[in-house]
Amino acid sequence: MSINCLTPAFLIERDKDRCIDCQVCVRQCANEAHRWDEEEQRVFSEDANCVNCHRCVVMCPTKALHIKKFPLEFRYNANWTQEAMRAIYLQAETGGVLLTGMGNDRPYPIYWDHMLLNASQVTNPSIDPLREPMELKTYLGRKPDFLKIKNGKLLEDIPPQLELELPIMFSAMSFGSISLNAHKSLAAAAKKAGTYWNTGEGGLHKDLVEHGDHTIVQVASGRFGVDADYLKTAAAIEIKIGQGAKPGIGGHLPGEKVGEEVSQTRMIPLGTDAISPAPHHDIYSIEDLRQLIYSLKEATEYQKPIFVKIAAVHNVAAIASGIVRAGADVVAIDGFRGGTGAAPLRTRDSVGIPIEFALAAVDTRLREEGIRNKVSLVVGGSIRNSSDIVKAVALGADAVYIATSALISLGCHMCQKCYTGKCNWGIATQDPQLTKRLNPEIGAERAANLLKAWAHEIEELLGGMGINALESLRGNRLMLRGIGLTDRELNILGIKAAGE
Amino acid sequence: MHYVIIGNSAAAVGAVEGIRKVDKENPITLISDEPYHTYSRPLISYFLAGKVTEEKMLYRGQDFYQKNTVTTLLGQKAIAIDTDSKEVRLENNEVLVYDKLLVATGGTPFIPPMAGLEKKNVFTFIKKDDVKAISKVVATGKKAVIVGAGLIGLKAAEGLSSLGVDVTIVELANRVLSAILDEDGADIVRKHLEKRGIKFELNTSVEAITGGEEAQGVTLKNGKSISADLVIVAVGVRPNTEVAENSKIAVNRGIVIDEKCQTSIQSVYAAGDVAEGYDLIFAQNRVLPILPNAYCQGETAGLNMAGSESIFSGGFAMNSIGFYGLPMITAGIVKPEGNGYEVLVELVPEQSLYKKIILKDNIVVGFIYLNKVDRAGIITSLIREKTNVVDFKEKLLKDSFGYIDLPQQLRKSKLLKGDSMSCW
Amino acid sequence: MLKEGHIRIPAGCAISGIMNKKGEVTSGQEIIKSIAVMHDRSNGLGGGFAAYGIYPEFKNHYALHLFFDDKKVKQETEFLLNKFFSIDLAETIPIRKINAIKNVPLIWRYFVKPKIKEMALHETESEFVVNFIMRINSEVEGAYVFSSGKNMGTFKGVGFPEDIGEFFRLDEYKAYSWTAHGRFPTNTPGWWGGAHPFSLLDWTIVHNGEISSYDANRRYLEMYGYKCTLQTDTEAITYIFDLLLRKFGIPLESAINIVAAPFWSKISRMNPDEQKLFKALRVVFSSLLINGPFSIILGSKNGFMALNDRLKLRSLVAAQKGDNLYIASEESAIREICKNPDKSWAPKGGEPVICLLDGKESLYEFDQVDENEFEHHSVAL
Amino acid sequence: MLVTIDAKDIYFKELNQQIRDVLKTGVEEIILNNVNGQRYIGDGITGTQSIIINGTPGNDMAAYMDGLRLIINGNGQDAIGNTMNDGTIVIYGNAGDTLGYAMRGGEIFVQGNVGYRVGIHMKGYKEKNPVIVVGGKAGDFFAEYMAGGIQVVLGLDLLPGESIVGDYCGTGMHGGVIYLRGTVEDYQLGKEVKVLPVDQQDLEFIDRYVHNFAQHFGKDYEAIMSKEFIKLVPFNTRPYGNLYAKY
Amino acid sequence: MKRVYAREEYCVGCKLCEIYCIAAHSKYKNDLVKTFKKEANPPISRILVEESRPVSFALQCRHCEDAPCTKACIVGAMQKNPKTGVVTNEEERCVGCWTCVLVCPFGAITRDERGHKVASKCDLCSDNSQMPACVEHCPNRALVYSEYVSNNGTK
Repeated sequence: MSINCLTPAFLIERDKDRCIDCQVCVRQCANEAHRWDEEEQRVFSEDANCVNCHRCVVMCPTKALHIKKFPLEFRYNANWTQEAMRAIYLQAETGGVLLTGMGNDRPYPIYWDHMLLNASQVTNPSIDPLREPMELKTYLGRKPDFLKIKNGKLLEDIPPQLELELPIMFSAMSFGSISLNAHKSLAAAAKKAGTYWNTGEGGLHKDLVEHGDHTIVQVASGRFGVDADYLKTAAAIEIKIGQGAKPGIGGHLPGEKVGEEVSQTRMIPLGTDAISPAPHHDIYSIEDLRQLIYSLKEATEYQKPIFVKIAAVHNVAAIASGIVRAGADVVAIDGFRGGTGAAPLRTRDSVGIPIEFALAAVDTRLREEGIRNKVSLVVGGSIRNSSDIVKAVALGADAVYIATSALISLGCHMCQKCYTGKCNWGIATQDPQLTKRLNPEIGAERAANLLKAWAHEIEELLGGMGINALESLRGNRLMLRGIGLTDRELNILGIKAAGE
Repeated sequence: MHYVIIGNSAAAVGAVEGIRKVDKENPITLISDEPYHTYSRPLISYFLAGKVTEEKMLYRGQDFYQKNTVTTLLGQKAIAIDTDSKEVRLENNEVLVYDKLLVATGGTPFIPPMAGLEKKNVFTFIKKDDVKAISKVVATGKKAVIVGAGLIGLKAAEGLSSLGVDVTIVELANRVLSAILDEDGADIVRKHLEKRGIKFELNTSVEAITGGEEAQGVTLKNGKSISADLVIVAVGVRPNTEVAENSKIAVNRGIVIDEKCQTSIQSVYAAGDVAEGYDLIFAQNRVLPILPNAYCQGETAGLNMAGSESIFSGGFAMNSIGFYGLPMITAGIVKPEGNGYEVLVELVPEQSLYKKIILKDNIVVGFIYLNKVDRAGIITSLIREKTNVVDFKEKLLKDSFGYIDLPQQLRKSKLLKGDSMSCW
Repeated sequence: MLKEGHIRIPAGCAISGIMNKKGEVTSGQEIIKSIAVMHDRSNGLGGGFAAYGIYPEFKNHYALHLFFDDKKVKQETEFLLNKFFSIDLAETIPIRKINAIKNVPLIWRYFVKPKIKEMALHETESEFVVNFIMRINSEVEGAYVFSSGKNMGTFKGVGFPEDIGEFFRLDEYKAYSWTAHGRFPTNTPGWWGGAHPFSLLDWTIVHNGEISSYDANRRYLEMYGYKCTLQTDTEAITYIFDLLLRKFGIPLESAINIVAAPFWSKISRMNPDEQKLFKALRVVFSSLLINGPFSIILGSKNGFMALNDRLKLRSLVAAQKGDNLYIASEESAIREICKNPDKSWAPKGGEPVICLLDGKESLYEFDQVDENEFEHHSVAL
Repeated sequence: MLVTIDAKDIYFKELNQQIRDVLKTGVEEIILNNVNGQRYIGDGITGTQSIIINGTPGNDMAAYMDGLRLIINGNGQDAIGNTMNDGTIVIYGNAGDTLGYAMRGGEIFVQGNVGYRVGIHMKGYKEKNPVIVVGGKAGDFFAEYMAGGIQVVLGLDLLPGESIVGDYCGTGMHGGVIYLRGTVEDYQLGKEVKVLPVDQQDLEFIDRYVHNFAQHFGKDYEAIMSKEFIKLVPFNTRPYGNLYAKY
Repeated sequence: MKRVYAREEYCVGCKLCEIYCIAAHSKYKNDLVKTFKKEANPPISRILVEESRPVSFALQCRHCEDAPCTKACIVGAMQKNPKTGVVTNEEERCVGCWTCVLVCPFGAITRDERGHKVASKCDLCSDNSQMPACVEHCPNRALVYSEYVSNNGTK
């Protein structure tokens, strides 16, 4: 035993005037940051255990709790920050790769916040979305270049399309990384809102088969839970190549999370580690991707759109072009701020590029090649609000994927400890004592509320621009102006500066 | 349609409420030899001790009969029933014609043979008038002998003792509360009462009440003599079947009733301490002189009298009682005799704590909870529902025993009253 | 000051159109009178006309109308013209001097035929002409082709439309189909080339309103080789119809259902066959929905089609008397020249008014489209 | 007293000045001949005189008008009765879009059809209760945002399959009442509107205005009243109360 | 009648129901801090969370149709309101004999021996509000206040 240099990260303050020693905090903290002292007959805090998830703060009926950053001064050093030092202490202690949860938290520029939207004044009317028709309906899927029509009849069917009532879908999060109740919440919300949720690579639990028509199932390198039924139950299939939080990295669900239900759903033995390799070992090159795409199309008789999801990396535009030419119906791109249940810290924070650039580059590239209209483009990676979505669509996206914001709607407080399995909000955990904290009725309602509210806001923003169908915003970069951006950045985004 | 009820206690009230659930119109006439509005018999010891006023003894509000349109004939005794002509004869020779009749005459003290019973200051202890009579003679420093250490005797003892009366209890059995406690339990209770100054003479009985016109003491079979200013005979009660005795109504120990609380004669019902209804545990008809049983039988009788088919599946012995802050709850078989019983016990005499659960074929048939009586009703319901407890037998004695310990399905079916709920 | 092509300029406007189904020709006097009634819908920064049937003696020639800033540009342009076309007549377009019309550029017309040897493999004649026009308009600074069809011409400039009509002596032309435009641009000095109608080959468009979907439309069009050099709605709308009708061979009614697509709620009430078609039109050509207020008259040698946006955010009135069909932003503009029409009506949003010459079935008679052409994403203009 | 003005080729500014000048002289009735496209006739004028218009008056006729009586022998264009306060307009023909926009009082009778967005944001205020009666049919977005007043559509001479109102009828409606002589499909109605049968009070009102209508246009009152009316009213006066989350 | 139903799937065992029940029945109605800090002898909870991790649920009086407590009560203090169906104990009359404890199949009646001995039980907050405090403050909708509809549709 040697000295542990790690000091608590957070300080729990208990307002004694308010605390009634009801012990709700004690009962709610899976990290044991609160404890009841039998002898003293009162509640004490164990600051070192606190991850600042706010569960106790929210649950405390008298609002007697506050959590602060642990007030420990390090000598000022712009280079050797407290964070940098803590990482070293921890690694010195353990010899381990730094693991973290949720998305990139570094202060990189957020380009959404450097884009402003247009509104109509005089020369054309803004539209009141509450009364006038406003269409957010979006179809995802491969489009032909033109249609053959004769005598008012379509001569050839168009390829399968996913019908979305609003341009927002829940992106992939596996059962295992999140709880069944979280899945149930998202599935029911997707159904209610007329959109889709995504299983991630953990299979589709039997209770959720009924939501199959609103489900995108993922086929990832681990192929967990993939069988013919899984593919046929779904509305669409997504081949996951990579995710924004950890491009080029595989996944690993520890055996302790592989309980009865996870085991059944993933179709792996109870208690075994579920390892997703970094690449698909049947895809070492673009032509192999085409092979996988078509094997899935064959297996589902060309009835379902095939998504290919990639992380936003440096040459994403060229890769996306290749994916379109490989036959994907939808290309999903996940930016470097995308969330994760667990990722190596250094990968999460240093690999990939912002989704705004990736989207702009891909849309531009596909247009230059004349193939933009063939596919649908879905982007994700920290879409935080409805104006992010409107901006994404104006940059060229057909729809967006949200996950972190969906989880926040379910109660996530971004403590970034998903990988511990002790999620006090019942989301990123399989502990039955914790998972029941997420009542899927409430979860579905909240997630659906979020979508409903965002849809309203999107409609308002569209109406302001004098647009009554979302498709007229798609790629309509004239509706965007940059602010505080360099010429180079404006150029990549393909937008003008504010005032131009 | 004319309903006639003889009696004015729990069973009678149950019957009125039962009838009125179905029939709000037809007249009810209620006959009682006591001149009082309905009151709670078990409260007489509280009344004696001054813990409740006469007003607070009422079993139902003053306007109860008025609201339920019941004609009461109080202080009038029914003496005979003619089931052919459907008539009830009163002591004053009035005759009431009934269409449906309930006999709910309750119990009458059982008085074992002993000399000197005729003396003044010898009392029984089941009615308000008993208390009123006793109250006239008690005062601090007086001495009382109570014959019988059953529920009534001990309650009377507690009441008197709290008034400063020196009490000695004489009991034929080897323990107090022999009907509802085993030796271990009785021991705790006796010691608890002895600490409060109550004295016991067990394994003996009163040979004679001594004194002149007034009782001055008792002599016991064991040769002891105890001086006393009053003697209360509280050995027990027996069904007050007098009114039915010369009728065609079948009477065994009590008036025999079926599950609708109907007697052997159609249109005539009986309920309460006078009746001999079905005992769920013994699986035979027995007199169960306890208030919940009386009410339920009365209500069942009332419902049936008014034409609504209703069945009371039976009762069993159960009691909740307490002495000087020592609560106890018992039910069913508390001292099993014979084979096939399994007994779970937790006994801590120094804390007056005793838990005993008696099982037969993994079904609870009786229990004693002494001191820690909380949630005893769950066990009572296991008895009533004959629930097989094999899956959670080992948890029965836990302090926190509750629904959490039941198998999930059983728990849900009980708590959610079925498995299909509108709200989820 | 930036002009059209350098910056996107929204505009409000008045439009008017007259056509005779039998092909009987009338002078431009009527249409001038009609558009003049709506004087207050324009602001003197643009007026123009399209006339079909005006050059019967050159009906097989492309009649190219050009503005030149100066003679040097004219020479440069004519050099290119000569390279790719045989020019059968080159002349200035006759004008009348009017005080209201100022800053007049050099205005010339050329009746030309393409030199076949200059055409690329697979390139159709019309594509060849369009490519040439695109090249002049985007590459030759100071020259602008503003009319390029056969037996038709557009006449436009900076000024009120009635003045422009007089300036171009339209009373001296005879056409079976006339459309007119009075312009109310909001941030332009008015450039002659930026006035309307916009025209490409036989297509002309006059347009009222400002569309919100402009960049979505434009970026889609650009995938198919169009260069939206003017950055005006009118230009984009013209290209949309050119793409749909000429290049994709989409029937006119379907093209209308693309640009003024019915709402999904309406589609959901259609019969299955219709639903399938309408869904496909919206799904595949979602980028060609024209969103925001517009009323247009799309002219071709076969007739014209007037159309409103699907919410009918701009007014449009139609009337018919005998073989004549009238369209205008306001009814008074029709009454001015046709006091008692046989019938007059206000078309619904998205409901086209189509007037074709007798015997014609479509606005555009397209060559058979090579169905494989677009599979290879190599549509070159 | 009566004055006739030939409006032919007179620019609207001059024409309207003439009208105002004439009215100031105490003339009770003006006849305008050869009107075609002149805008703003009757705008902002307070008075009880009559103007008879022969021709096609231009947009924004009778805006802010307060009491005049306008008779139009011909079709009207767009935005007639814009924010009108009081008076009567009788149109022997059709009228264009946004008729009676934000109209607060007075009455408009149209013999024929009306365009899109008619009666948009019409409102009643205190004793003011504006009324529009349309003989033919109305276009889409009829009575959009309607906040008060009364609109009656009679649907006379509809062709088979023709609908009395267009789509999105009453969308955003939060006050006032619409009477339709005929039926509508659910999909034609805005989500804020419900259909009710007419009651006695409604009938009395309808009766009065149909009477006026029949008188103005020489129609058969009995024949009009022989067909059933329905009533459209908003579900509530605050349709968007729960839309916002206060941030 | 409307009852409080517990759904153990969603009970998080926080016991806020107990805390709010206490406050709802305290003299400082619904003021938690005062209830727990100023009231010398705060009321006892009329709802009980049973817990054996990970399972937990709250339990209180079921307001039985045929409530045994009302039949067993020796003083007639325990009554079921014929209109609302709510079973309440008239505490003035209650003598603390615990016969109701003996017969309550849910163990939902507790002994309140703080002063005058009374049987304490859920009253559905019928005096206070539309919604029982436990339901109103259940953070996970594990408690619902609703009509029970059986398979055959009867309430």
